[in-house]
Amino acid sequence: MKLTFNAADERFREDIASWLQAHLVGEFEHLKFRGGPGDEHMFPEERKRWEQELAAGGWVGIGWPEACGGRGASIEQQVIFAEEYARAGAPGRIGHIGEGLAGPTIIAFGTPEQKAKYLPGILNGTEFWCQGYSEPSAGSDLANVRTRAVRDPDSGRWRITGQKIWTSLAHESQWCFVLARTEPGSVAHRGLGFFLVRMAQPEITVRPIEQLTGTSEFNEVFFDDALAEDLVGEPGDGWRIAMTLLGFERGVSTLGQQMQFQNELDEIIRIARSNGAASDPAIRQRIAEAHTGLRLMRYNALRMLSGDERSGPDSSALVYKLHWASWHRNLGALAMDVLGPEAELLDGAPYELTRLQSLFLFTRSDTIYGGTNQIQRNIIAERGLGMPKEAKGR
Amino acid sequence: MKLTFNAADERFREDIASWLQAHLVGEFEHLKFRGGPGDEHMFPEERKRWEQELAAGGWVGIGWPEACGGRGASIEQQVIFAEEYARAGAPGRIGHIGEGLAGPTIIAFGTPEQKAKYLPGILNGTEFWCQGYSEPSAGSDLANVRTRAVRDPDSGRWRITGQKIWTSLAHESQWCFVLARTEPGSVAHRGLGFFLVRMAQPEITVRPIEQLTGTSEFNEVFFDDALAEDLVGEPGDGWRIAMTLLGFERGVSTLGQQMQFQNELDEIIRIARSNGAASDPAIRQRIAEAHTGLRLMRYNALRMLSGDERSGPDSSALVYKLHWASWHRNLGALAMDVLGPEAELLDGAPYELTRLQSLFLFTRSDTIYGGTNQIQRNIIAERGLGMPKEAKGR
Amino acid sequence: MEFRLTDEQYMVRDTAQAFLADASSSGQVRRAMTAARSYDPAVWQRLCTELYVQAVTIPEAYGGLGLGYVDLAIVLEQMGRKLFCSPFMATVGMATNALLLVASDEQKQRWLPAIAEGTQTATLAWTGPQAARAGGSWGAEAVSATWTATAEGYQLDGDLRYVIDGDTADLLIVAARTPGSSGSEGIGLFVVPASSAGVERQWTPTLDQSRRLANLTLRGVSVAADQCLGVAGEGWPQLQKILALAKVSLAAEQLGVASEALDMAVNYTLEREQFGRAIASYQAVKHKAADMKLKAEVACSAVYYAACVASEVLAPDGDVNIAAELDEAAAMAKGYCSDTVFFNAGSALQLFGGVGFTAEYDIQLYFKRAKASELYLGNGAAQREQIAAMLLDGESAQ
Amino acid sequence: MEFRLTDEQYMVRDTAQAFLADASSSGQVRRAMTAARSYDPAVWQRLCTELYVQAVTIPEAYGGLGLGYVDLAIVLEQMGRKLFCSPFMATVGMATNALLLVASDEQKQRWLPAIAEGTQTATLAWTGPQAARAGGSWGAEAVSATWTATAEGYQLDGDLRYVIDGDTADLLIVAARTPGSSGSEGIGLFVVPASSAGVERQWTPTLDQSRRLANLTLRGVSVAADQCLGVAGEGWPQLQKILALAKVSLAAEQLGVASEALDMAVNYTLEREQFGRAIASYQAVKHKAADMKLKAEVACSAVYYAACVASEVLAPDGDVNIAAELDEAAAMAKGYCSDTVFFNAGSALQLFGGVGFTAEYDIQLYFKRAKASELYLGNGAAQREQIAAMLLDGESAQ
Repeated sequence: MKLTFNAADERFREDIASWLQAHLVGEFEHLKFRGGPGDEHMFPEERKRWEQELAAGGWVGIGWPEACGGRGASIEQQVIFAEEYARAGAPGRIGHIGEGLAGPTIIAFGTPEQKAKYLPGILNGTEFWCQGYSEPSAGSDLANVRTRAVRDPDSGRWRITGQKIWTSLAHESQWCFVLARTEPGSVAHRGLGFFLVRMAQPEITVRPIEQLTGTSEFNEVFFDDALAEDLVGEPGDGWRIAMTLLGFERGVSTLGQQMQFQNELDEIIRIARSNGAASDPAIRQRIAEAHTGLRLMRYNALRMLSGDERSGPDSSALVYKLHWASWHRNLGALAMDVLGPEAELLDGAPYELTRLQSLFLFTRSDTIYGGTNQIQRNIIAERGLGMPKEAKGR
Repeated sequence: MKLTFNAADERFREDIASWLQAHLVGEFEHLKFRGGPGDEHMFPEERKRWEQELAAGGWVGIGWPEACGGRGASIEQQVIFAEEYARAGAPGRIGHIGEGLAGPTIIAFGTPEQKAKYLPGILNGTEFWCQGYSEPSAGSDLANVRTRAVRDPDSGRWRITGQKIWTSLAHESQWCFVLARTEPGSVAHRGLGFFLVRMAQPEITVRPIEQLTGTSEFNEVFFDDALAEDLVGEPGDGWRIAMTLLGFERGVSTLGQQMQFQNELDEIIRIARSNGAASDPAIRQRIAEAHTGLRLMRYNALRMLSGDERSGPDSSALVYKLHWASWHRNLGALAMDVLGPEAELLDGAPYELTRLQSLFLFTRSDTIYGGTNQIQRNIIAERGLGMPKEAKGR
Repeated sequence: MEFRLTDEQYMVRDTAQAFLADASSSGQVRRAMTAARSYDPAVWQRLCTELYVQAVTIPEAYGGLGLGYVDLAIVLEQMGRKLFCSPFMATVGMATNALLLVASDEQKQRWLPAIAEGTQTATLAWTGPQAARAGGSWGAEAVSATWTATAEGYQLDGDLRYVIDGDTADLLIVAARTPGSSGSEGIGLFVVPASSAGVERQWTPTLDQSRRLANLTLRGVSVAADQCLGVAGEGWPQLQKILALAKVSLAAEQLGVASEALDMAVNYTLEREQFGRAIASYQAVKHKAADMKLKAEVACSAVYYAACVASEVLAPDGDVNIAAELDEAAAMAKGYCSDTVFFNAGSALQLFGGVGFTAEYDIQLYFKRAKASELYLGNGAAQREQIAAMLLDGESAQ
Repeated sequence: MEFRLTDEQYMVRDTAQAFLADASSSGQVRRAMTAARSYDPAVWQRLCTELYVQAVTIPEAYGGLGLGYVDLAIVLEQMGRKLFCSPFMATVGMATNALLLVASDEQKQRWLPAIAEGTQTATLAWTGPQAARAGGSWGAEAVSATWTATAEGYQLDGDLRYVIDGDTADLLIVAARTPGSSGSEGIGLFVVPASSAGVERQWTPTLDQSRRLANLTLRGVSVAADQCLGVAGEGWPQLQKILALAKVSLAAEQLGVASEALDMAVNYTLEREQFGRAIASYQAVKHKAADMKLKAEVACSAVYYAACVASEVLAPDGDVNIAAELDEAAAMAKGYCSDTVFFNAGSALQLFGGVGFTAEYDIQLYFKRAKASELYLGNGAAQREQIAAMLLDGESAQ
């Protein structure tokens, strides 16, 4: 075990840090610290140009294999990239679903033709992706997919009908990957297909969902006999591919997320020091707890990325979501409590939230999306501890 | 709603307070504040004499109907009795299982002969009772009774074989009430009988259980074809009678229990003030929380005893056990944390616990016996909120 | 000793419940939230006419119902359940108490009947801009507006913050201090019609849109000598009592919010299916609901005990021993209910899953109200520190 | 950057595990608990001979293995898992660090080889009777024994409390202060053979019988000048480091206790049936176990990060930036692990139900150890207050 990075990695750190310092200026200056959770819908055009700037610098897909146009960067270097990116306050990645989810899935399961067709657009920052997983009646029961795909017997092409929900950036994306039922009458995780769908077609309608924040980062997406551009793998492979994709989410991006968390905590500490809350013993305990939780989240991630499997395969990965989601939710409440009665005051009418109010409200979704805390505990108990599976009603 | 007691009740309070002041002296002086939870096994002979002293004063069974030898005291007066008894530091009642459980059960379900046979011994403080409910394989699954009762076809008398556990005061009691299976092959709550059994017979063996405290308040009781003196109700009525009996436990004795809790909290506060822990902000929060929790426990009990049914029948009663058990367990941990490193130091070798160490260890059983916290939450959700019952494996 | 509602009190509850079911639907709440005054004056007038509960604690001599704080708590609990948008909390739960506690008979005759009739609303304005911090600073040091004696009475100056319905109330109960004084010294209480010259008011938009806050600025506001409640300069003990009573009011409302959040969550989980079962059948959901239920039950005991104490405080012949418990009972009620309301509303939001996060479902409104009322007049930790000081710091403590 | 065990470290773990499975069974622990020394000297000698881990952090120049703190943490974690009764924590987890950090080369040559060979045990004695309170008082002010300079060296006087294995250790590392000094001023560190004239030691029976504490009384104990570690009077920065390292040791052991409590609970719930099902199939049980698992995983990260930092502190050429994190990393590890060990052991006790309450089952031993080690050197709240001071009070904080 050692905590220090080697010389080559430190040089890599200097490279990305100085590149960001040189490029996150001018038209991009005002994007600093923007576009994070709760702010994802802001400045889409400017952030797309930023993606192209990143791509031109060779900073998109650094962890992808060189054969696929990536740099084959080591885990350490990906960690460093994520850290420096967030440290510089570079904006929330509008291309992260393509780079982190769609791309790796196509690399893992796609045909050579599919790779040639989709990967370059991701790597050059011109094509953006959104995801079509959740459905209104499914919730945590991800396999409860009702969206169906029917193959046209003549053309051999698939057409999709159904409804997806909680799709962020749907109106900013050219592409969507969609989980749909290829086998009529099949249930649960059997009989699903993994489709790549072009968003620009009249058979697709995007409807923003107004949230408790008054804003609309998420959407409902309606497919009414929409044409699927491609099927990844075979009909019936959908569940396996989808599960692999979810695994990609537990990647190095968590380190970047943590730098975002650190920015938030820093702001809370700054306010506490200026408004006197820092002398309140209960607040002191909670700030120290938040600080500790965030540091330990980082060490957990480093252990996970280093492949430490001491306490069973995937143990640190299994607890990761529950840990950060609960931590972040508590941070949101802490922010309000540090502000005291000022927590109530908006930036302006009709409902302009301050950054910390937005944090407070948005973090309530962290313990729900991507598997609720309850589902996470089931998974930890069942996969991590070998306890019996929950009985299903169906 | 009003919180004041009327003049007659205040006179009753003076009666019991002055009686206790006059009688809790001499040979009984050293029993003050003894015999509570974790201390139940201490001074049994002296405490039996104290029961007779109480009985002579007319203070046993005050809540029983006058026709059964009680005083028919109102709920208010029972509250007052419990409060004053505890305030005076009068010793833990060695007769409480007879007075509070066996007696009321016999009054409710017994024949005139049974009442004549058993009630006087309870009322005059000469006959003591223990309970035979729990079994080793049953735990929270109280209906999982394996002890069986067989009726001798000639004599018509029942003989009992099986094992009970967690029986306190078994070696101090003349009588035990026992739940046993009268119908061979029956399961769960069907086919049970409620028996009254004389302890002094060679077919009964009492074996103390050594606890984590090093002491042995609880026992295992083995019945090997032991003779039952009486059956209450009919064979098959056992479950209904047992459940009614458990209802008696939620009686006014809770008020006395709370005075005991207050004594414990007072000691903790006294120590905190003398050793400086009272200036530790985290400890201050917890002491205030404990104080609040105890006061609210009292108000809850008063609401329960007053028959407040605003939020559904029995609502305040349903949450009562979970509330006090969790509160008391937290108090035990608080006691240790107020003591700091001194918490480790015993009164003496080999394993002589201080009062607060004993509290700390004993309170861990509060969230287990009489229905674990988990079972309590099931009950609250199912009976109090109408949520679906837990699926059973059998 | 009878710690349950009387038959008359059940009637008060049922009447309030029926009225609110009709007057505070989800749609009505949402319209009020974005209305000019944050409530519908017509609904308020209906309440004042049909229920007359704005007069619940006002003695009959001044045109009121002459009931106790328990009856007020019953009404507030029901209003919390429906997030009823109205000036009731400010007028009845806060400002009226100041008049009942401190005003002379002439002053009561002057101001209470208009409140009892529903023709005037009122609020309490006492904390300044620098004062209210996280934790325990909702005390005397929060008072920063000033009063100075003049020939014909007093002049008031300064900024007042976090004033509930301060932009619409007709009558302001203002706390101020003599210039240069600090802590509990020098505080005076004044009745100031909002129309007085020199009063400026500014609505401050809030996270919880179902209750308005405002900033007030007083610039050389002249008030006559008979607008001073009690003795100017010796007002802290009275203000302290008024704030304790306000905590009881807030706690009662929190109880309603917490109980309704529980009921909403239970109903939703009985309907919502996941993995082929109603999610209410999962033990994790049941146990969360059980914890919410426990808190709601205990909160109920806390609120109604404190309300009984408050009744003794307000009653002319109230039991002095019980009345002396006010500070402690109010801190316990506000502390326990603050924790409970945020726990219950937050847990309910979690049990609603994704839809709880949408603007469409009402549970988010309860969640926002929960946080707002948790923080107002100090959260659970602040109340506990106050209780700890009573228990641990005095010479005479146990 | 490589935050996982090396193959060699896996070997250290497996070897320790195998040894302890054989040498620290339930029966052996229970015998040791009531034995004269609270450990079995024969088992200790076997450990010293077969595993040689008492020498794990001692440089090869002094007869040790020359490994880092990570390896020490691995061993302590395994010892925690089996509640191994031995002088290892006091000797290796605490006292040896003082020699490694502060002793001159001559002093190291004099004392380290005997420890490395297993012929001497040692402990750290630093806190006086009035000092260690609930919360944050395990600091400099806890030092109350005194040193005074004499012609031939120093004289030590005073009472020392809560000394782990203080009744049996051969070598005492004693912290004392100049008479009349206070806080971090005037502190000196001395190596005192327990056999020195004027040393009295008294075993104090404890709730957790698996680790002994003792009171020491020093009455005019003379030590030579070369028994002083570093400069007498300027010892606080060194003692502070020694205490931080001790916290890392305790945290590593707590991780083992917490992990084993979880494993025991999971195994029990898989066997125990209620209502016709293994109780491990109830979601309430599963979720409790999941929370325990989360805490154990995070605690693991906390411990091994702190151990990496500690390695840099002890290494002659350690990275100074990483070494500078010692106080914070140790407070985080001890704080998080203290909360975790009590939560996990308490939860396990609950999951065992009635039998957990009996002396017969081992889980109660883990529960008692959990509380004892939670409080030793300050509980979670005390560590958090220390972290808060770093974050919030300094001028240079963020």
